[in-house]
Amino acid sequence: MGNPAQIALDSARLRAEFPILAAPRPDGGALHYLDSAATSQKPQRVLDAMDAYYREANANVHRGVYHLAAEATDRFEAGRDAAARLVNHPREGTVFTKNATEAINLVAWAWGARELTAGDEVVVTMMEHHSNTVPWQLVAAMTGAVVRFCPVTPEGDIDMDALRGMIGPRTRMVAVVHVSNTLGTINPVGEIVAMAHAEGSLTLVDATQSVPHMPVDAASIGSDFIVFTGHKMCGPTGIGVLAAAPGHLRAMEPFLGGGEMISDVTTDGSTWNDIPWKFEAGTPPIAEAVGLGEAVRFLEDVGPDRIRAHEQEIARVMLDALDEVPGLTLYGPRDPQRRGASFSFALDGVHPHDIGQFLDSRGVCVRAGHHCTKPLMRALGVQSTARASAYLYTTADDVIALRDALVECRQWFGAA
Amino acid sequence: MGNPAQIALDSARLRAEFPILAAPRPDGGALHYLDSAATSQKPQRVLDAMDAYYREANANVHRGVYHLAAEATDRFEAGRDAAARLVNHPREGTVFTKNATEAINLVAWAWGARELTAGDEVVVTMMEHHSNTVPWQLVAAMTGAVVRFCPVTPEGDIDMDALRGMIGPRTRMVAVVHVSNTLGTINPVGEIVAMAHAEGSLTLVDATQSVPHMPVDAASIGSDFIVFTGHKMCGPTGIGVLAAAPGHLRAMEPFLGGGEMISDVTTDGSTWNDIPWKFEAGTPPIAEAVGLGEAVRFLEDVGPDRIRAHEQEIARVMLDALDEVPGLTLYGPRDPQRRGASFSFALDGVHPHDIGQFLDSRGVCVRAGHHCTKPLMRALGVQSTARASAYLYTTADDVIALRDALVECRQWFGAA
Amino acid sequence: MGGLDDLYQQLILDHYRNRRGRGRLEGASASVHENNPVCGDECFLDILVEDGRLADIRADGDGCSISQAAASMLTEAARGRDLDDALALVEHFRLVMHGDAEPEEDLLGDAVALEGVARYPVRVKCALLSWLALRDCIAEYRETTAMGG
Amino acid sequence: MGGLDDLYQQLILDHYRNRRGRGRLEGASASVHENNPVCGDECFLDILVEDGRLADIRADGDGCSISQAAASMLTEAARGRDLDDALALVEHFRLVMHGDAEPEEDLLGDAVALEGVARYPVRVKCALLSWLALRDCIAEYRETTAMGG
Ligand SMILES: Cc1ncc(COP(=O)(O)O)c(C=O)c1O
Ligand SMILES: Cc1ncc(COP(=O)(O)O)c(C=O)c1O
Repeated sequence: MGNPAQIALDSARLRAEFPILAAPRPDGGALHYLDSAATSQKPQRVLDAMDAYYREANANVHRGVYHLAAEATDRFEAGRDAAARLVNHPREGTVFTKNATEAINLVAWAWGARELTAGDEVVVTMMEHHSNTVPWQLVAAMTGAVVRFCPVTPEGDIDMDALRGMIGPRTRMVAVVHVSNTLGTINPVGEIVAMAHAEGSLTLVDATQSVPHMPVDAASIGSDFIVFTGHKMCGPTGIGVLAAAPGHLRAMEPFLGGGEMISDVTTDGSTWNDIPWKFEAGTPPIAEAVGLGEAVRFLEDVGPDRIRAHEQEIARVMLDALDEVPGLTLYGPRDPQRRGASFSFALDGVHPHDIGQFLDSRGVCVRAGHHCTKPLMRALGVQSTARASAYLYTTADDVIALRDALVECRQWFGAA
Repeated sequence: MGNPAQIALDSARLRAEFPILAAPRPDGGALHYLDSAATSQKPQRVLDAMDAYYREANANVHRGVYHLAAEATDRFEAGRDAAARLVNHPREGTVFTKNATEAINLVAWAWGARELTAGDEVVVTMMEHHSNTVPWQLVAAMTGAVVRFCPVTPEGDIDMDALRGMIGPRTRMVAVVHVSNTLGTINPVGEIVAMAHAEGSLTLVDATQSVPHMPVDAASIGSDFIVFTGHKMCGPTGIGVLAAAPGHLRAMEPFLGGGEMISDVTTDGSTWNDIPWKFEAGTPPIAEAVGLGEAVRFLEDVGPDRIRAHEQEIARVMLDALDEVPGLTLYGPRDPQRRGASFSFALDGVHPHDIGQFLDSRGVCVRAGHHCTKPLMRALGVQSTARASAYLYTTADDVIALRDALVECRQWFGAA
Repeated sequence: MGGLDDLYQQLILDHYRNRRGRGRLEGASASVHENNPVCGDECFLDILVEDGRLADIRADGDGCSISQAAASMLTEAARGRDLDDALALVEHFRLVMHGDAEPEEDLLGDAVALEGVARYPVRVKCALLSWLALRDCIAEYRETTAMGG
Repeated sequence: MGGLDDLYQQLILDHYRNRRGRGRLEGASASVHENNPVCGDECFLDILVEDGRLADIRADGDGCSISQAAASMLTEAARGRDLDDALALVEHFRLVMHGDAEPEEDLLGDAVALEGVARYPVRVKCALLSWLALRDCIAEYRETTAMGG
């Protein structure tokens, strides 16, 4: 089962900072939360930061001369500084959205709906989350552009040869996930960005599943656009980030129109505020930015490299444990070096929904479904999978509980 | 000054529920928060509801079979029920957005960008917030439609004759604010909706400044679209509401694409989830919906009609108090029956920024600027105004502190 | 174990392991194909209408134990009923699943065992998939025959 | 009163009430018009360049005491300087306003009294409006003369 002592983080101690994990469950057992790819749990200090904001400094930002408004603005913009710093990106290129999905739609609508024309191609992969597929389909339907899907190998990798063949002079955008939420695959996004740029295409990297789990350096990836989301990185719901090349943001027309994002409004037309605010219409997610800022400081205190090391160790433990379950098929890479913290699998004769339900009765939370990756499901030839996903607070105990419950589950449903 | 005893609410007692108002200020004085039109303060129970969500039930919604996910979904959807109930609207027509601004953009993009054609007209008024102006300008620029601005009378009302003349066969959308955030004017939206419908136009009512302050009945207003925002109604930042006729939502193509809003995704295209989820792409503002639900219950406990009565009483006190300040010019209606809780004014010889700064030193928070209504500012012939705005926790004391500080302010700047 | 036994009654597991009425129907009077967006489960439903009655009904497609057992139980409960009866049956089952009616065993047959599902909102969709498919299938049948007549 | 006296020094109120260098310049070498999106305040700035020096400079437009006083002080501090000097002056003032430099009275003249504004982030924009307009105006001047030459 691997030796928990080798694990790079003291996850048991870290768990104490997460009230939902520290509290005993109604049935007395521990909560084995293995669904962090869907959303992470939140440490107390993140909740405290938001609470303190509302109790001490709540006011609308950017426009008030009174001290409360200045304090609110400071705390809000400090959240932006933190988000930018975490991925090594300039703050003026760091736009707050409501989630990663909106960040991708922002690019699809503000750039794509205006710039794409009939016959232009947007290349995505078969393992994209729906949030990095549907926005491109929507603008393609409006503009006559075409969305092309790069296949995935049986091992769960992007077929790089196929991708090379797909990216050409008609390609205007290559949008690719950094770490697959379903398979756990870590994709060579730096290489893909270089490949796209060589053909004059823009790129978008969906870093939703990488930023929470490992050091991500936007500067070295070099993508035109990178997106991630607050609620999967110990932060609150209601906030996401678009890290874009400032030059693109300056050149692009706005997406959402309204308060905050304007410089002047007349009955004849309007002019825009400086970036990043040009892309933040209306009252922004203020408390959420404060919470995200604290989440970033928490991740920095723990150390993204140590989180990554911990999750590689958990991956080793997980792969061994899943091997011990009869009738289990794992999807995605087997090498802990090449994978993130999501593990999708099938259990012979038991439907994923039934796995999820059974495991829940043992205090183990896993997801069952298509994980918003239906094209990938079809490519794998399944309708759905069960998925266990780990994070910095995941312990070997959680993995053992999962293994034991899976073995029991198969017996319960009397699989042939 | 009016008799505080006549006031319909016990605001002094209610203040105790708002930690930021209950806490003594650093300088020992009370906080006279008169900027609720920008954002409201939050009662402790709203903060507690969100905290409890994160500590007890945090999980991603709609897709998990384990009990935590079911609990999260229940609390989230209960927030929708509450928002729908407050304005008497069906829940399947109640879509969560990130703020009121996004709700308007949703309609502008999902409906307008696809349906408007050259020469079509969108009618707004000169007193609209930028959030109800710029989205229409953006889609007009893309489609060749024209945005027309209905003038405002010197008394601060919509010029209804002019409006009648403007709405005609080319009008596709009439978008109008219910209560002006700058002038406080309560507009006859029911009448305007009927006028627009008679000409075959759709309507959008920006109820951002009415829903927090008075009973608003979506069914009786009859508008195709109504929007409001969480943070101005005792709820959190990061959430807004689009209350739309379900039939329109069914007929419209989606706005943001991604997880949650799909029924099926294939490489050839996608199909959409049922409403309202069809318009909620990605992880929704879960904790925020929980907080908004609690804010609605709070408002229901206080009683929207009593809030309205209280604010009319405060308006009386306010109008008298402002009359006592030498050199003060009030913009907007003088009749408490016909106005909401926002009071914009100029002080002879003192710039609004300086008013705001000076008042802050006396513990009085007011806003100075254009209040995201630049076309209105031009129509009034000013660059900016100072604005004091009240809410259910505003007391006659706050108003007296405002008056006294204004008198002192004029002296300090040595106005001629 | 508690909740689990309650949800997965023996009868359900039995229908799951030995599905009745499975497959497609040659020469069906009407067919629909529906899916559960939450998990991707699919249901193909075929009906054969003779003299205003469901002479035969088949459900196909993969899914979890609840959806498979529900489909199996549906074919047993609905076969032979006239169309309005069948619709009333579906409506009763829908109400039971939403906790808005007490299950009537006479009507539901084995499907009464699904009662416990009502306490698992996410699974309610699984149980309802095939049943609501029958409702849509009857509507489909009526529309096409109305047009044909 | 504390913070307020600190922000609104007597010198500031004096420049506010008696603005120097106000108005527009006939036959200006370059002009710009800028506004503060937060409050709508506007600044029209005109410069007259002779022998590479700011022979004259005028600022017009309405605004708060800080923006008006800053514009007034700017015209005094900048008049007569050569263009690079004037840009260095603006840059120094910008750094002071962002708390990144200690104010040098020799350079700033009366504008040293604006030091306290640095502690009021929203007001920093007011103070900088005319000063940054000068920077843009010099850039504008250089561009048009470069094109002309
Ligand atoms: C009348 C009006 N409409 C729209 C808005 C925009 O609301 P939000 O900033 O929450 O999107 C506001 C507030 O800023 C408003 O006062
Ligand atoms: C890879 C990936 N991309 C995008 C998203 C969308 O994130 P959000 O739901 O926060 O918009 C998710 C998570 O749901 C994801 O896993």
